[in-house]
Amino acid sequence: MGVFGLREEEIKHAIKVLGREPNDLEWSVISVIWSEHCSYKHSRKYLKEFLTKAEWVEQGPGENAGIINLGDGYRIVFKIESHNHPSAVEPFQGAATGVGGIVRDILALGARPIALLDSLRFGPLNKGRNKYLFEGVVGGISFYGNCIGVPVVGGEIVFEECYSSNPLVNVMCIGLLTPDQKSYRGRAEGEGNLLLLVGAKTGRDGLQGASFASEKLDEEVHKKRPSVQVGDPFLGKLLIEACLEAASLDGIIGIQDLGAAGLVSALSESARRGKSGVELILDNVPQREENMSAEEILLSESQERMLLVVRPEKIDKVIEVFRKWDLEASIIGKVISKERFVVYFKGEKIVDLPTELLVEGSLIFDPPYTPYEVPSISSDLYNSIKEEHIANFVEVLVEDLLIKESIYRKYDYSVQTNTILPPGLGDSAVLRIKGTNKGIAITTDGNGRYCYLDPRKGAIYSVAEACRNILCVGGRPLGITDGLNFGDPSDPKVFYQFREVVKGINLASRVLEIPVVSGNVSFYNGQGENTIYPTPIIGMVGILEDINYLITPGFKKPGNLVYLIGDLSWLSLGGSRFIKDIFNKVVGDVPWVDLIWERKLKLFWEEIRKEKGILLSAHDVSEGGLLATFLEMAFWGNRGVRVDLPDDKIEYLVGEGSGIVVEVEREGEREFLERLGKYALKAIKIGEVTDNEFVISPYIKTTLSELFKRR
Amino acid sequence: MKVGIVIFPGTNCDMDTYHALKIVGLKPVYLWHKEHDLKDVDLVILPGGFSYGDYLRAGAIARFSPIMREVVDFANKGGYVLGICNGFQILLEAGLLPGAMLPNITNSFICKEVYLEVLNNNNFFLRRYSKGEIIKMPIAHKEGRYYISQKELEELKENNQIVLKYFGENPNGSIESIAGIINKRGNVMGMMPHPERAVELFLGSQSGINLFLSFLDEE
Amino acid sequence: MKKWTVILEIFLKDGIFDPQGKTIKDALHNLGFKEVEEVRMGKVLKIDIYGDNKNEVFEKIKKMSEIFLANPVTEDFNIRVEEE
Amino acid sequence: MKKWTVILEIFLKDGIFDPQGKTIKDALHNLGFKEVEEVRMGKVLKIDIYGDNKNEVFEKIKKMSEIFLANPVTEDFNIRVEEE
Ligand SMILES: Nc1ncnc2c1ncn2[C@@H]1O[C@H](COP(=O)(O)OP(=O)(O)O)[C@@H](O)[C@H]1O
Ligand SMILES: [Mg+2]
Repeated sequence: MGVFGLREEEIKHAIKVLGREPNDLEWSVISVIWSEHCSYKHSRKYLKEFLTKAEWVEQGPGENAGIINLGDGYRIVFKIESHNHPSAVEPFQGAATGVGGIVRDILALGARPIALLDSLRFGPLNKGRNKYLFEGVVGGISFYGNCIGVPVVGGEIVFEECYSSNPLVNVMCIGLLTPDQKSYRGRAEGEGNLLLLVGAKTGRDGLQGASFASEKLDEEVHKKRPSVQVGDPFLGKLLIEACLEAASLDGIIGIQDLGAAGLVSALSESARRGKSGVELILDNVPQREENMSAEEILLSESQERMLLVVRPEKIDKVIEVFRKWDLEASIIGKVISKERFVVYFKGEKIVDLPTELLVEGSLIFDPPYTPYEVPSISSDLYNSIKEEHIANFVEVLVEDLLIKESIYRKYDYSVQTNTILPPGLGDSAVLRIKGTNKGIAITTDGNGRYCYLDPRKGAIYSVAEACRNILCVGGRPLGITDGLNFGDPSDPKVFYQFREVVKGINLASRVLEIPVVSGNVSFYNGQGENTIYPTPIIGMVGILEDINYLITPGFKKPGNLVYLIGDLSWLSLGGSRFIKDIFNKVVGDVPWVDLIWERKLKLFWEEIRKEKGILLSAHDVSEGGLLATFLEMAFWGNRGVRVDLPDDKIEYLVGEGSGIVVEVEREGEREFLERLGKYALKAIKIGEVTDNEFVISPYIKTTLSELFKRR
Repeated sequence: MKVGIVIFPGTNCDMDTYHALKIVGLKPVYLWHKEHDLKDVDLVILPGGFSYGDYLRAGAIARFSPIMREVVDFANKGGYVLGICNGFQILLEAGLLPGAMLPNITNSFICKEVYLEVLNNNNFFLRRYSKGEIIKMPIAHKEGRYYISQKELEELKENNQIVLKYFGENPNGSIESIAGIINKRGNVMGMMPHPERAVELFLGSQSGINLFLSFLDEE
Repeated sequence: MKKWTVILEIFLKDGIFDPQGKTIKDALHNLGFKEVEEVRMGKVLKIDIYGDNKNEVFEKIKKMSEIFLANPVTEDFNIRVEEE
Repeated sequence: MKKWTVILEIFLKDGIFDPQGKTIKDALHNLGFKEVEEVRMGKVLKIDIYGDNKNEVFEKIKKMSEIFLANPVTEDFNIRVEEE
C-alpha cells in the first residue's frame, strides 16, 4: 500500500527524522499511525490544556482509560469512544464493534466493565437512510452489550438534520476495580518479557479502518470502503472473563487492547509508554485466512484481540487461562531495550522504526480558524408563537419519552444487579457498588445546537448540565470523559468550533473542579453544507458515598412544595428544542450560564444531599424547558403538579437554561431556604405536587391520565 | 442445601445468581461446562446469559456441553434443576422440559419489569409463594416466546405443569402467557424472568427472594 | 473424498408466527412494494463438507439437522447438496 | 397476475468474518462431524409476491434486495423464483 493519506510535508518529515527513505511496508505503518484517528495531530496541542489532576484521580489521559478513586480500594475506570464512520457504513456492525472496542479499553486497565452508555445522534427518522441507520445502531448496541452482560444504563438520543447520513455513535464504558484487583497500564517494558496476543484470530477485517475514520465520508469512500469489521460478542465475553482471570495472576506487566491500526498501534504505543521497544515475529500471529501478507497482518483491525506483556517464567500459567476459555494465545515477540518497533516476517527484518517517530513524531497541525455569525430570533418569529404550538410541543415531548423508552427496552440494563436508577428514570444512571454502601452516578450530555450557535458557551453549558445531572441524583461529580465530534478540521469554521469547545470544557471543568481523565476526538463528520454541529459529549461520573443519598426525579407526595433553584429570567428560547421542533430553526443566543453560580450550586448540593428528607425529588431544566421538566417529574412519579408562572412569558414555559426543580416537604421548607441562603443561591416557589391535576397556568390545564393516555 | 451454578461460555448471570444465593445465606459452588463433576450438589442452577452467544438458537449449543450429560442424569434421578432465562432455553433444548422458545413477538430484545401469577405453588421451588400470588420481576431476553404443540399444552395443563404466567401484558407472545413450567416429577423447573434480579428492594422488587429461600434446609 | 457444498434452509413451521417476516413485509409495503403478499424469514447454512457420495452427505446433514441444527418442535428444514 | 414464491438467500460476503458460522462449525466438530470444513450462516426469505412474469418478479426482488433487504457493503444475495 505504501504511503496513503499523508501530506507532502509529513512525508518529508518522516524521511528527515528517519534519515532514510522508509520501505513500502514502513510507509504503510507510518501512514496508519499518523492518521488523525491515531495521532491526534490536529487536537493534541489543545487537549493538553485540560485539567487532568485531582486528589482522587489515579490515572488521567494518556492511557486506555482514566481511573478515579472511590475510597476503600474501589476505583472506577472510564472512557468514551466514537464509532461514527463505521456506523454510517454498516450501522449494526459499526455500533456493535464500537461497544466491543470501548469495553476492551476498560479491560486493558484490568477492570471489569460494569456499565455502558450510548450517546446517539441521527437525522430525522422520516428522511433517507436515517431510520435504517437508527435501527441498525440500536440493534448493534443491544446485540453486543446484552450478549457480553454489561448493562447499558443510560445515554442520549437526538435527531437533527445535520446528522443525516453521518450519525454520531459515542459509547462510554465504566469499569470497576475492587480492592483485591491490580490496575494495569498499556505498557511494554523489561527486556525479554514476552508479547502475548490473545483472543480472536487475525483476519483481513477493517484494513485501514483508522485512516478511513480520518477521512471525509463521501461517495468515493463509500465505494472503496475497507472491509467491514464484524463483532463477535460471544468471543468478546470470553475475552473479558479470560483477561480478568489472567490479570489476577502474577507476572503480567502490561495490558493493551487492539483497536484502530491493530498491532501497529497497540505495540508501538505500549512500547513507547514503557520506554522500550518491541520485536514482533509476524509469522506467529494466528491467522484466520490463508496467504495473508505482512501488511495485512500488521494493519488488520480484527476485533476481540488483546495484547499482554508477560514475564517469561509466568507465560505458561497465563496461556493456560486462555486455553481454558478456548481462546487463542500466542507469543508473537518480545520486549527489547532499544526503543524501536521491529518486525520480522519469514525470517526477514521488514520494519525497523523508532517508536518515538511513530507515537509522538507526527507533525502537529494548527490550522487557521474563523469565527462566524449566527442569526438571532427575529421578532416575527417570536410574535408568531401561538397557543396551539404549545399543545403540539407537549405532543413532541411525550413522543420523545416514548422513543427513548423504545430504545432502552432493547438494552439489558439490569444485568449485574447493580442498577438502582435505570435508564429513562432519572438525570443520571445510578449503580451500587456491591460490598460497599457506595454508589456511582453516570451521565452523558451534549448539545450540538448550542455548540453550533456559540461553541464556547455551548461546551460550558454541556459540562454544567452533566454536573447538574450528577447532583440531581445525589452524587458528587468526580471526573469527565469527553467525546469530541466535529467536521473537517481544515475548514476554518470547524477549527474555530473545536478550539472554542475545548476552551469551554476546560474552563467549566476548572471552575467546577471536575478533571478530564480520558476522551476521544472524531473529526471529518460530514462536510460542507452537511457538516455536523460541533458535538462534544460530556461523560461524567460521580460518587454517592452512601447510596441512601439517592434522589430520584419523580414527584413524590401531593401537597409538597415545588421550587425552582435558579431564576426564570435565565430561561431563553435561543437554540431551544421548542424553536427547533415547532419552527424548524436553530437560532438565537444560547442560554446564559454562570459558572460561579454553578459552582455554588454544586457546593450547596454536595452538602444538602446528605440530609435525608430535605430534597424529595430533583430534576434539572434542560431541553424543552420547565414544561419538559414538569412532564417528566410527573411521568416518573405518577403524580401531577400545579404550577403558577408569574407571567405569561413563553420563555418561562419552554425556554431553556440553568436551574433545578426540586420538591420539598412543607416541614423541610425552612431548612431548605436557610441552606440556600448560606450559599447565596436564589430559588422561587412555583407550585405544588398534586394527585392527577397537571396545570401550568396560564398555559396548560389538564390531567396526568389525559397526558399519558398512550403510555 | 448445596447449590451449584453452571457456567457455560457466554453465561452472564452466574455472579448475579451467586449474589442472590449469598443474600439468603447459601454458599453456592460454580460448575464448569467442560467438566463431568457436579460436586455433590443437591440443586443445579443453569443461569441466564448468552451461552455460545445464542448463536444458531438460544441454548442449542450449550446443551451438548459435557456437564449437561451429568445434569440430565441428575435430573432423571430426581435431582433439583432450575433453569433461568438462558438456562430455561437450555433445558428445553436438552429435552428436560417440553416445548421450545421462539424469538419474541416484538422481534426485539425486551428488558422490563413484568408481573407474574403463581399458578402452582405445590412444588419444591415455589412452595414459599401462595397460589394466585402476583409478583414483580424483570425479564431480559430476545427469545422468550414459549411454544408447545396443542396436544402437549393440554398435558401441561392437566398435570399442573404451568407454574408461572405473565399477568396482564404478555410481553413476548408466549403461548397462554406461559413464563415458567415444571416437569411432571416436579424436580426440574424453567422460567424466563430473572428472580436473581429481584432480591433487593432498591433494585425494584424483592419477590424473587422466596424462590432462593426455598433452597434453605428446613429446620 | 470429494468436497461438497450443502445449502440447508431452516424455516419456522407453517402456522407459527414469524415476527421477522412480518416486520419485513410491513417495511416492504411502506416502501411501495404492495404486491408482496407474505414474507417468512429463516436461516440458511452453507456447509462445506467432505464425503464419498451425494447420498452419504445428504444423510449426514439430515442427521445434524435433526439432532442439532434445527429444532424439531418449531422448525422445518430442507437440504440441497451441490458438488464443488 | 400470477402468484410466485421467491427464495432469497443472503450471506455475508466472502472474506467477511462470520462468527456464527464459525461457532456452529466448532460445535459440529465437537459433536464428531469432523468432515465439516466450513459453515457460513445467512438469512433466507420466502417471499410470496404477485407479478406478470418471472422476469418482472426477479427484477423487483433484485431491487428490494439492493435497496433494503441486503446490505451491499457486507452481503451478497441470490434469488430463485418459483411459480406457485
Ligand atoms: N478529548 C479528549 N480529552 C481527553 N483525553 C483524550 C481526548 N481524546 C483522546 N484522549 C486521550 O488520548 C488517548 C488516546 O485516545 P484513543 O486513541 O481514543 O485511545 P484508544 O486507542 O485506547 O481508543 C487516550 O488516553 C484518551 O483518553
Ligand atoms: Mg486503547
